[in-house]
Amino acid sequence: MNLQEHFDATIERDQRIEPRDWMPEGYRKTMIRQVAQHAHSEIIGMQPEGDWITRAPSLRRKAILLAKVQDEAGHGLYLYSAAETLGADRTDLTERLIEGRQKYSSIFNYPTLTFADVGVIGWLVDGAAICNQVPLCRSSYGPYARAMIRICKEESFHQRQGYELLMTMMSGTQEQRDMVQDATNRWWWPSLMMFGPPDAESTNTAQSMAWKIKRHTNDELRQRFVDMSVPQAEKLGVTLPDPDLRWNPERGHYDFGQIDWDHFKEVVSGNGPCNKIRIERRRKAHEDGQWVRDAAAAYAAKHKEAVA
Amino acid sequence: MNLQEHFDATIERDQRIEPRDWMPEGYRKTMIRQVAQHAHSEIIGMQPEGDWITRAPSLRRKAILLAKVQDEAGHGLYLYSAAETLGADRTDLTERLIEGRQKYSSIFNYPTLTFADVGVIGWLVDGAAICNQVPLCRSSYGPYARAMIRICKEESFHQRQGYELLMTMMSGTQEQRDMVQDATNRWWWPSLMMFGPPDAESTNTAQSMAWKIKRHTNDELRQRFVDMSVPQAEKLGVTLPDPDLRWNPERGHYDFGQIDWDHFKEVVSGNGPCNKIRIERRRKAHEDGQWVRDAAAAYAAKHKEAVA
Amino acid sequence: AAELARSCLWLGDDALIMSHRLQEWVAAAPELEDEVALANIGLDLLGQARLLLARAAKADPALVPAVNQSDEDALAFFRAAEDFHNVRLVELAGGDFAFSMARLLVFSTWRLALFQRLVDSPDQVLTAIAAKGVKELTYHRDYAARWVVRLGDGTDLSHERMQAGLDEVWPYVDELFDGENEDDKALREEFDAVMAQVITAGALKQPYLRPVPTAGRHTEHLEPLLAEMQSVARAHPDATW
Amino acid sequence: AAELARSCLWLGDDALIMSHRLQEWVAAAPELEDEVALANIGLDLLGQARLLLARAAKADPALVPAVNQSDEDALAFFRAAEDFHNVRLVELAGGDFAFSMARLLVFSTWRLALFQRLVDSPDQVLTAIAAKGVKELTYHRDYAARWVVRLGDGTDLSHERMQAGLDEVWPYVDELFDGENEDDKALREEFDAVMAQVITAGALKQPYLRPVPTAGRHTEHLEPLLAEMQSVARAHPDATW
Repeated sequence: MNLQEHFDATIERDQRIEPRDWMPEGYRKTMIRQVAQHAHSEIIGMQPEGDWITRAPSLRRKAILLAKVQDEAGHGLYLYSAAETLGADRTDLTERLIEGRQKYSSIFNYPTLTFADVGVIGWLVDGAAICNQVPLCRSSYGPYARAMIRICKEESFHQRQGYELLMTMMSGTQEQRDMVQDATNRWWWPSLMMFGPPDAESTNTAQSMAWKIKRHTNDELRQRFVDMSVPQAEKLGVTLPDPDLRWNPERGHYDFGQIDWDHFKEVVSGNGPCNKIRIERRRKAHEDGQWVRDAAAAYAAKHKEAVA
Repeated sequence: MNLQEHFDATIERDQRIEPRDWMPEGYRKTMIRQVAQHAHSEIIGMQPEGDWITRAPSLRRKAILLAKVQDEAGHGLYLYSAAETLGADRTDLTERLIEGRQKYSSIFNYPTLTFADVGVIGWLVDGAAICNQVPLCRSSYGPYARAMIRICKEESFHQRQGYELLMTMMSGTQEQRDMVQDATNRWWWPSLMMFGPPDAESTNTAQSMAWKIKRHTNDELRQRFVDMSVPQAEKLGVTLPDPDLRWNPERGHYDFGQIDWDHFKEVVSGNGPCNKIRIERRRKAHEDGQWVRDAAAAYAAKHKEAVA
Repeated sequence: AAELARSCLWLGDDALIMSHRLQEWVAAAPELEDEVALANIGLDLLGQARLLLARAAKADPALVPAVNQSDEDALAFFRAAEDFHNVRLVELAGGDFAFSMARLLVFSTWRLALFQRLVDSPDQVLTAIAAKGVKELTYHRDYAARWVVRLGDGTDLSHERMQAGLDEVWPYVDELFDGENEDDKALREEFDAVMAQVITAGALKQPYLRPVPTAGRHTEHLEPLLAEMQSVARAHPDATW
Repeated sequence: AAELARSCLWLGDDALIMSHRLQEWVAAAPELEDEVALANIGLDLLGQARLLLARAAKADPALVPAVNQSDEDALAFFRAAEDFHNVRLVELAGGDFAFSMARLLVFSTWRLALFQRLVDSPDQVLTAIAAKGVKELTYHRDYAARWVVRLGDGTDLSHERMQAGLDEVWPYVDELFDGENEDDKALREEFDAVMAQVITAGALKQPYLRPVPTAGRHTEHLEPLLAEMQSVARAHPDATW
């Protein structure tokens, strides 16, 4: 059995590819891109919520939010490590991010305008992320699958916290309820876009499904998310901003309105409300930290010499 | 009559020395230092109050404060121009300031902690400045004397506005009254120090009096300020923080307590509460603006060439 | 009256927030002359904001939050971000001197063209505000234009920064011109003509950047601005100043 | 009880404000490992603040502003700057990573020594807070010390910045040790010994800078910090979150 056959058989048997295993270059490249984009998303995703830590209106919510953003940094760390098992380099990946050569989830290019956004991001954005990510816990690439197991566990915790914040706000003042509804209006459609373009237009899906690094199509996952979210919205007492949203007993699913894919493409291609600000901030942190990382490297080198 | 005699005679007759007149080097140097320090004080003095413009609690007060700080920038401008008539260079003077080689009034090394500080600075700090500056309208150096006439007019306007803010606050809530009293407690003694060390220890006074660039001693001016401020404090309803302050019918003046000159020397020598922050901020503005000034110079040069 | 109130409120909010961003240059400008000029422009706009907010409140008292403050202060200090109606252009935070001059040029060119039309408003108060404003805005525009030209045609570094500043501002231009009728088109043409002239004089390139899509009425920059601006007023809601 | 309340309030305020300054590093730290560590330290201190403020409120309910909020939130979000009792060290704004590590080293070394004594407090709640805090602060101190050493003995640039950071922090050290009795002196000695060790390991110079004189209880940095921290809470005084 040659290397390719061995690889194919491993995939076929639903076993995992590990860092030392031979793998086709296409698989390696695709995995690096997938894992890096996921890592970038965690890191960029710290910004829209992180901005509210210093302004959180209660100490308990401040602690919850700070812990959540810390988890996101932690997720970024595992994921960059998983990418490194494929031969990638963290600094190189960061540079690809800030030079716009690698993407991150477009959802983080929307602004957070009130504290209700923190709750809605937990509910809808983390909810959509979980729908996307649960199947990835069975990704054929071992380190990524294991990272996803841990990440999914923490994400569902974040989702519950977000939803709980919204429940509290909905039982508060009228202003708070208005904030929740407004945030829901702004985040609903972008959340649906998190599952990517419709299957008919998705180019990577077939190969990724064959390699078992993707296990459901975009439209399947999107439908699952809608079906899950509608009863949650009802329980919360907010209206989802889609007049076409209704239960379809024949399909056994909720029908929903047309997604504005032109808008989606605009945001993905760099022209969303906050693309520039997010990347600039990441670039600034990276550049401002250069002298610190240089110092750490210099110290480590000196120390090694001294020991040797 | 030689140059020196001509100069002496001009001074003697209470006439003004003008830029084209011959003057002794000592006079020139002393005047440059005096005018530059005054200019620096106006510019550094923009910071402690300027910080409250964006936080001013009413639009009217915001406008008044912004106009006042603008006036200070304007005063800085006239004064640097007056220094330039003596052969000094504005950029060079700015560099002396940010390198700590020239001083500015130590009063601006104290923090502004509440909006009441804006009022108390107007009342006490501008009040003390006016006591110091009114005699300078008769300075023997013409451009400085003329600048001082304009500046004093504007300063008394500022002083009235500051006092009026305090009157309004004193008729407001208890919290506002507490803020005014607290600010008065913090600014009273530093204001008394604005007149400089006691006459017995003041080194420059004699020569400056002879040259008529100074017309009253530090202690005379300080007494005038105290006599003026006590009834104002009574009218306002605040207590000046000096248990020894009382009317002395024999002297026909208010007696007041011992000034902590050790503290004064600390602040003058760079170790006040805000010395570092003030100079750093000025340095940063100067350095951040370098590329803009360079561009203006380059544009002017090109334009001149094009015309020629 | 509701229509008048709405116009005054929108114009007032633009001036108030733009003035705040200019106030941030205090003790930070490149030259003393610019300290004076920027404070002056900030003061003019603050003055416009006060008159416009007061007019809006008078035309539609329902707009004014129920607090124990004057109309202008109630509107400035006791509204939440979502109740402000300024354009996003004036909210944008940070940015260097080149960005600020590009924004001021765009803002004052647009606003001057608007005010020139408001001079014929049926409301006499608004007419008077506009007439005064036209003079002020002409000066603001000329100040900004002079710097855009000098920076554009100054050093290599300043040219690069000026172009970057212009590019940063440009995606927020379309939002200023949302009308569809003949006069709205004429307004845009006037604006484009002034911009083209300044851009050419500054040896700069006309940006062709697409507008930034809206997502909610504001950017992330407004809430922190208001937190700062309103902090003292809100800490003492019963105080008079 | 008043004495206990006072101690808890002071220690709680220190932790709350220091935590805020660490929160400002979110999405701005030099490495992801530091993002995680700084958030972690910020969380520990926030946790200490919550327990201490609650304890202070219980020991002396008169401290708590009369608003419809929990004790900890009433104290954190509805007090004015002049009612906060934190040391000035934790207020200082801006500053680069070297400054922040110097401050964290000073703060956690001092606080660890304090907490080691509080473990024997007669109040059982405070004892428990202190026991937990000792573990946390030991980690904070070690984290900061490692960076001070690495930056001090790293590159020429990092050495220069680390020394500057230390020099910037030093004038605020004396204020931490205002007691006169034997134990206060022992505390200072402990502190000095730790600092000397780290400073030597980092090839740095012991600063001999004079303390910054006080002028009022706080620096100019606290008011803007609170304006930001309290903005949402104060905009919605009747809300629950």
